[in-house]
Amino acid sequence: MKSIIFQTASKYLLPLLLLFSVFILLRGHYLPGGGFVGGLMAAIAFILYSFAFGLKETKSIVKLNPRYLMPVGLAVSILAAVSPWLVNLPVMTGLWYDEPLKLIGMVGSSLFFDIGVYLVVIGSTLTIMFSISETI
Amino acid sequence: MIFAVISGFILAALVPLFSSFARNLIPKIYPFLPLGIFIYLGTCFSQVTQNAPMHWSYNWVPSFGVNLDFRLDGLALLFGMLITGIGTLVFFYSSYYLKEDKYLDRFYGYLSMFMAAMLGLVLSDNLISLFVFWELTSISSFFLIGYKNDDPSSRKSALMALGITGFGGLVLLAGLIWIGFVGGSYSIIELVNSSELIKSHEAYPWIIGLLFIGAFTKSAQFPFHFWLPGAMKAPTPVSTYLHSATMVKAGIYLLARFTPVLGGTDSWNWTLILVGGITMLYAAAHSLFRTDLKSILAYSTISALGILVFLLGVGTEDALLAAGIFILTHALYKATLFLITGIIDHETGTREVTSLGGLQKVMKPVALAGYLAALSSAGVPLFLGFISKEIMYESTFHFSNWAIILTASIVLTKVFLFVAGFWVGIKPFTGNLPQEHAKAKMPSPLLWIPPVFLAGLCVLFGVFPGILDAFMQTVFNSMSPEGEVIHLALWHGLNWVLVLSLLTLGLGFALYKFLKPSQSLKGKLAPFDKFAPIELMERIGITFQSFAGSWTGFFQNGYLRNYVISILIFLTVLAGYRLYDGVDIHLDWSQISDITPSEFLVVVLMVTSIFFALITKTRTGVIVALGIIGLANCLFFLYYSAPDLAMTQFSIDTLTVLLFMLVLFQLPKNRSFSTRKLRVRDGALSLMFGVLISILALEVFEAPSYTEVSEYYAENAYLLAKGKNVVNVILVDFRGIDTLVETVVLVIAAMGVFSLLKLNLNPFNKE
Amino acid sequence: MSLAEYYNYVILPILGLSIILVFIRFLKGPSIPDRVIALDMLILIAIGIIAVYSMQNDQSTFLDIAMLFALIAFLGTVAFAYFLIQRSQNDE
Amino acid sequence: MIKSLFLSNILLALVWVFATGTLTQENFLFGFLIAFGILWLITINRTEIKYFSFVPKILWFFLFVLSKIIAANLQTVKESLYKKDDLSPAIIKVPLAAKSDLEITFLANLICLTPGTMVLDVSDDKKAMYVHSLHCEDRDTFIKEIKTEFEQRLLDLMR
Amino acid sequence: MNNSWIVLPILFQLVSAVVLLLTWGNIKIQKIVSILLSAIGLGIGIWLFLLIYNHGIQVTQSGNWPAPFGITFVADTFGSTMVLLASIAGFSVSIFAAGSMSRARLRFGFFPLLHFLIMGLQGAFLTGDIFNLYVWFEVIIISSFVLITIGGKKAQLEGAIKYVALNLLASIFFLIGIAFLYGLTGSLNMADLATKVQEIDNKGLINVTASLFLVAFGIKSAVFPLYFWLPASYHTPPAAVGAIFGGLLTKVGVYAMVRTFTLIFAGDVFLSLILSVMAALTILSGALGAMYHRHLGKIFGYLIICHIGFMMAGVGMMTELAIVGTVFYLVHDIIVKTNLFMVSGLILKINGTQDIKELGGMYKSKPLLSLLMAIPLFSLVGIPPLSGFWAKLFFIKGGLESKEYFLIAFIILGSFLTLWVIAKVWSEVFWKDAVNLPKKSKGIFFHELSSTGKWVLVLPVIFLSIISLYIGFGAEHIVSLSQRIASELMNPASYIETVLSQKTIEP
Amino acid sequence: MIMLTLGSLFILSTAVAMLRKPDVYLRINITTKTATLGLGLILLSSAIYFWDYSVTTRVIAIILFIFLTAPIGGHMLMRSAYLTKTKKWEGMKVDDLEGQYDPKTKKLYSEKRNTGFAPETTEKD
Amino acid sequence: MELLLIFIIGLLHAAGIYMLLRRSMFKMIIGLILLGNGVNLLIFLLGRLVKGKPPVIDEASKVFTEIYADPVPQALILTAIVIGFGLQSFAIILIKRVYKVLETDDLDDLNSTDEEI
Ligand code: NA
Ligand code: NA
Repeated sequence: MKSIIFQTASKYLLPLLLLFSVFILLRGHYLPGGGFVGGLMAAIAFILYSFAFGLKETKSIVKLNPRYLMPVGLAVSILAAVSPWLVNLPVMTGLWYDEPLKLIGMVGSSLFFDIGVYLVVIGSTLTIMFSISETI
Repeated sequence: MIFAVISGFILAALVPLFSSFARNLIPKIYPFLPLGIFIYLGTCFSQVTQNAPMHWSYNWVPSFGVNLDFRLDGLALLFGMLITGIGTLVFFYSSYYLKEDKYLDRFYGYLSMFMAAMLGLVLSDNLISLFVFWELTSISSFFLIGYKNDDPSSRKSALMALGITGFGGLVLLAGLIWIGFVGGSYSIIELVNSSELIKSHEAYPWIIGLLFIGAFTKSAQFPFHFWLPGAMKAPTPVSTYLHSATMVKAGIYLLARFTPVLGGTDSWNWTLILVGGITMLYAAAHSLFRTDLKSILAYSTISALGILVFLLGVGTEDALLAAGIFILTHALYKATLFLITGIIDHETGTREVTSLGGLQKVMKPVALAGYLAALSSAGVPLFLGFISKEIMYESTFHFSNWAIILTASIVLTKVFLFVAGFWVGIKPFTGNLPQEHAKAKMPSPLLWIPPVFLAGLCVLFGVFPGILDAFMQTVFNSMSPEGEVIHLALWHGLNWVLVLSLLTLGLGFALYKFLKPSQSLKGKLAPFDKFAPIELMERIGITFQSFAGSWTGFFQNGYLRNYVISILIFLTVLAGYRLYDGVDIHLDWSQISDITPSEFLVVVLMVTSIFFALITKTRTGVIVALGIIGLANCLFFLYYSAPDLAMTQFSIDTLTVLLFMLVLFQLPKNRSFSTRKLRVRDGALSLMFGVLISILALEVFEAPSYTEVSEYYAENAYLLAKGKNVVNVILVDFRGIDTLVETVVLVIAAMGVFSLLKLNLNPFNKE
Repeated sequence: MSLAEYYNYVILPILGLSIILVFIRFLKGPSIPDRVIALDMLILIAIGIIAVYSMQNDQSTFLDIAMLFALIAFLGTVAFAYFLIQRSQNDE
Repeated sequence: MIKSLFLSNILLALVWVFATGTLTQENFLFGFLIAFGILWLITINRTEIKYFSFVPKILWFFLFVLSKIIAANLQTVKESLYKKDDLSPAIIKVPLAAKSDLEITFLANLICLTPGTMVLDVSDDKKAMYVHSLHCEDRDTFIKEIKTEFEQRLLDLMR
Repeated sequence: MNNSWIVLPILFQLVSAVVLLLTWGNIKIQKIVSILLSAIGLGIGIWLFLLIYNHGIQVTQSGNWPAPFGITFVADTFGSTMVLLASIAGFSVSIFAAGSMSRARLRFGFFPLLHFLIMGLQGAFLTGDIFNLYVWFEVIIISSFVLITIGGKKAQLEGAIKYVALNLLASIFFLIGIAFLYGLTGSLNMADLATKVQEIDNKGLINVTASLFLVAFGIKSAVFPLYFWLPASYHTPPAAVGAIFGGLLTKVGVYAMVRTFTLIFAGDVFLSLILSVMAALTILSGALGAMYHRHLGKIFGYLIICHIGFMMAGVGMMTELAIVGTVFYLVHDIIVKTNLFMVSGLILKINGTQDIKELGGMYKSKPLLSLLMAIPLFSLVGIPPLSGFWAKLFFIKGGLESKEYFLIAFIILGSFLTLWVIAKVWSEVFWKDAVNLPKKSKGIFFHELSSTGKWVLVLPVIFLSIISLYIGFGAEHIVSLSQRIASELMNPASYIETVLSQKTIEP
Repeated sequence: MIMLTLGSLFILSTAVAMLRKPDVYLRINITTKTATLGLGLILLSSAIYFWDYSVTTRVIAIILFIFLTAPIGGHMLMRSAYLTKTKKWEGMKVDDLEGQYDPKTKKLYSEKRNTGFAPETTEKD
Repeated sequence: MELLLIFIIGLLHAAGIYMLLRRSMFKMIIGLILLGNGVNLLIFLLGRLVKGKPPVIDEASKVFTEIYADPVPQALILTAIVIGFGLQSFAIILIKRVYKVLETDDLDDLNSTDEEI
């Protein structure tokens, strides 16, 4: 899809969408959003870019192979989930930092959990999309 | 006692170990196993004959009442000694008979296993353990019949034998459990006490029916008899051991064993008389149409088994006694005949009676054994056969109104068997020695001693039946606990029985002189073959096989839509029926809110898009319609306060569209496949399902709702879980595990897509 | 006329009517781009509806949905465009 | 290069502040950090982007565009009442003076948002742009209009 | 009673999968790591089993929210037994796969998928939440989708289409059922549901919901007339995949059915009757299919159906005795079917075909291996005292107890036909002389393998055979275990009480 | 309020136009701009309604997004429509694009080409 | 309104099944997607409908001050949607592969694994 217009627009849309996806991710605990939608947004951003510039270039942007992003994200989620074991609590128990951080609000294990989800969603969606694009 | 049983299994299990380094030792060592056990049983003899059965018990699966309860009483001892005694001879016999065989080690393994199973069977007092050993005899028989496994007919016979006995076994299992269920115990000895309870129970006919099927299949009763002639594919020692002396008698053993528990009713007696009677006559007559020695023996064995069943059916004390003695008698002479058949086969290479004769010139001791066994079989005085025959006639002769018919049939059977016995035991040895067999030699003593020994026993017991008194008494008491004192004698006085006995001999001899075994005789039976049970059974088998094919083909027809239809109909009918049956449809309008125009609009949008998706011809049209449906869905979510859902749904719809777009253009042109009629049918079906779901949704919606859980979430989302978007709090905290797992689903899906697209192991692919 | 009524009886019907008109275009087609642009248009109108709805319910949160719609809606359109071109290449 | 990246970073941070709706130092810093991360993530060595910095010019231009857009809409309202016959659609080739991708894109976007015109495609050598127009009586006036009203202004602004 | 570590089997498998995903592409490492991790997983399974066996039901409330608000994980005897069995099967299959799977398939993530699948199973066995159960089911089906298609061979794809379509349909029914349950009770915790369902007046609606669950789980467990996906697909993937499918996948449907019908929908008589009829026809269909086919994989596939019928018969009778039978059979069947599919893989590896008409001569060429293979084969038949035998005692007695004589008849018929089929297989594959045909399958044959390679293939078969023998000869242990499970299932009060009484833990 | 009404009316007019325009190019042409303004107005009115700093910034962001994306979507779609030779209305008088695409590579030339034929210089790939 | 929603749910289910009964693989997947949508709406409906009150606690307060929509079904649907996405992407790619290998979209051409003995 070698449309100059589209390509140029995508170039600028990419950071915008990524920014927005982080925004969606972080505010999920307080307002609609969260790791899923955030991750989907981020994935969509990259997909858009790949539409415009092709796969090779997109891959070089993503840097980390999305196939490895999945286990990394999972690992983050798992760590967040099992961290309560250390203090002898059931899995998934929310562990909270006592003081709320400005802007993000309370920081706790569930935030990291959501970040893990975010990464997994990006990883898996991109894996799916990239594999398709590669085989077309 | 347990060691007696277990040792066989152990030796069998050791075969694969030994065979690597001590292959040749096996035939030399293993025969001492039955011998040892025989001697052990011999030491128990005096205790058992004093009516003090020996016990040994181990709780195996006590939770179901399954114990290894071994109980050595008279009946068990009789069988045990037959098993080990004849076993010893067969083990020795085989070590020479099958000397050349490559897989002799396996053979001894099976044989040991069989012997152990058989011992376990007759020693078990527990119904379930009895069954365990019962099945083990069937399976070892399967391996033994199929021993010459490169021969297709061997394999077929093994399968058939296993099929019949396996089927009977399973039926028997049901019967045994039923007995235990009704009688409250799995111990036979305890069941004797609840005999009346069981007999008066409504399930009694079923129970004995099941038991009979088990016994009849195993003991080759009409119409299940046909596997036995087939089983003659097994090496002759096996036929001797399993298919004449021991295993086939397991059914008889079972009936005898259960006589004190279940016997004595009309249904019990008459079924056995009828089946036994038919079997003995049918098989005895059949034996005369055979020319293969083993075939003749097979049919005469079936006939003998029929006699035994018949006698157990007659069920009087005389009859039971006769059965007890005949078990021994038959085992002795029939084993002898089988063994000499084996020798003849081994030395001359044929078992065709028409081509045999004059062999006494080259193998005198074998001939002697043959003569003695034939005479015992015929029931000539001074042979054990005579004594058993006498008591047999005695029992039928005094059996109520039916005495004449019963007696006549048993006499007739005996006449036929006379001839069969002579054909096998005498005919091959007398007359002229045909040229082609002139080179036949005297076999090794390992071969001829066993039959001679057995034949000797026939005479010994025939002349001095008193030796057996004590033994037979305990055997008899096992079947009839309150039975009288017995005394076996050669001379019973001059009476009708003696007359009949002599008549039998006379008729038999006349028939022997008159009737010569011949191929043409065999051929005369051919027209009736299609009515023979084996034919019927095979036809049933074929029909069943083709039924299997059509059933399977009908359901597993390869068309996904038919599968969906069958699932759907099942669900709709089931749920619909339950809905109709148990739910009072009611409507409460109070819960239902008004429709605003914008909502209505979304509804219209959605409904129209759905229909559009259904009817449109282009795939892209469908996808766009799907997009609109998704959008409408989002609007619903939005209207009804689910912003998170709306966002997620929209993102995912977009991605799905993307996915479709990336894939679709590679699909072939869209074609319309189905006819109008089919579409109408499918439409009706799906409508049915849709209506069902709608009604259910409505009903559930109308049901009172509980909000405990969601209230808890709402209350604690911020206070405890420190989040204000409750949905997200549920996702990452309250039900975080769900979320973790669903990300795993995504990961796996991604892996799947990746491997689907990148990995292609098809041999000839254009890509 | 209260604000709520105004939304309900003026604005939403207008938007609703637009939806119906666009939807008719979708149904009529005739070409795939027609349908796609109709879908695109529908999403845009939906964004409008969301905005109105957020005012109606005094929930500014809904605007975030609108934001998301605005950001990714055109991706679908792009995908369709991509598809059309690819398919035409495939056919040749 | 570093400078323009920094600028983009600031710009994105501002977008962040806009989007989150909280203008505080912390939030800006946070937005800056996130934007930094994102830029790090997506930057690969490529020819650098030029940034415009003349705020008043931007504002003026913005107003101009807005007026055009409004005009476009009013026209559409009119259009929707017109009959078919009054249309004279055409696809016109407009030669391009704009060179960079960004310029072309902005131009295209402008053209798309303004009355009756829509960019169909840009030639691969970036020398011409094919524009679909609702009304085009005369090719030359049309081209001229585009070149002066849009391209010129835009290029002034951006260069 | 409260033990936050009981989710360890699940999470350990998840971590294993993640570790394997990170080593994606390096087959050698993956093989070793997977076997190692499966072994540890087996250890964890044993640990959990012993824990429950000695200390009774253990519960953890994920997120430290009291039931029914969070997701509860419950390890009762049934659950922990199933976890142990799944770990055993997983361990064996990971070894077998290391020896038998083609490199290409391994490179495309077979091992992580295997661990994901086992994780899904462990989750399904341990969860106490109906929606969470759904989610685990999805993990199971998606990993099975991937596993069944891995390699993308023609037959695999054809089978997969049906497998995917019908399993997704089942998921949809399951979800509808959950929707109704939630609509009626407002709860998802199974223990809580059990109490709330009792309080619902409109029993009719509960019954209809139960029918939905019946169909959903019926499809998963391949019951008549819902089993069609199984014969269409089970023989298509490589043996290692078939082993884990044959051993565990349908069983998780049985597990779910037993769990829900003893806990949530207890006492639904009509449903029991329907189940009994379905069970009978399942037995028949499975047995007939097995008779009809010649391909080992298909035969075993149909036998799975047949024996699912046995287990369903137990569920249909719904007496404690019959449930003992079902549980015992479940234990036996998981081990034996896993083993059988490995055996069929081994046969393929040796002979290059799975068509019994083209097979033969195994007994002559590989006598010891044949005897080894005889163990699972005849265990499956239930030649007493091998493992398949004991459960039948309970089925028959249970049938007598509940007077469902026709079920007994079908069980006997099913057992008989199984015997017949296996005897036929034995006769054709092992006894018959080798048929010399051009080898169809490509790849490395058994005789070309190094001796380590051979042992890697044979060891798991030996391992499972030993377990089979133990189940048969040490039947008392399994029977008493099954009895304990059945009694826990039929008297769910303590389960419910344990779950609902566990409040949050103070840190 | 007025903005809201105006906005929705703009959208309505687009919808009408969409229905009435004779070919797909015209329809695409129309939608991208009218809708954006209509939508912009509606969104602005909601910004005014809430009169809140955060909402306003968000609304501006949305409008910017739409202004950025909608034309591109339209452009892409129109381009694909043209490339797939979707039927043009017979009223279209001038079409400079006709024949300018290389039928094989889809390369677009700025100079006038001989319609219908691929230039000899086209490399095969 | 609920009645209409129920109607739509029924319609989605019916349409889904109808599509599943077609011979085209493509339609099969569309059917499954429609069914998935139907189920999601069903869960949504059975959590009872509340208009315009998302389960998001006000910025100012710590608990809900007014009526709110049941968040549980929303969370469930969210999970179901994401899972559904995973499954349907796999399914879509599957039909693509099937077509690549077998060159058909017709389910009736995919019988060999059932029919071979
Ligand atoms: Na499954
Ligand atoms: Na399954």
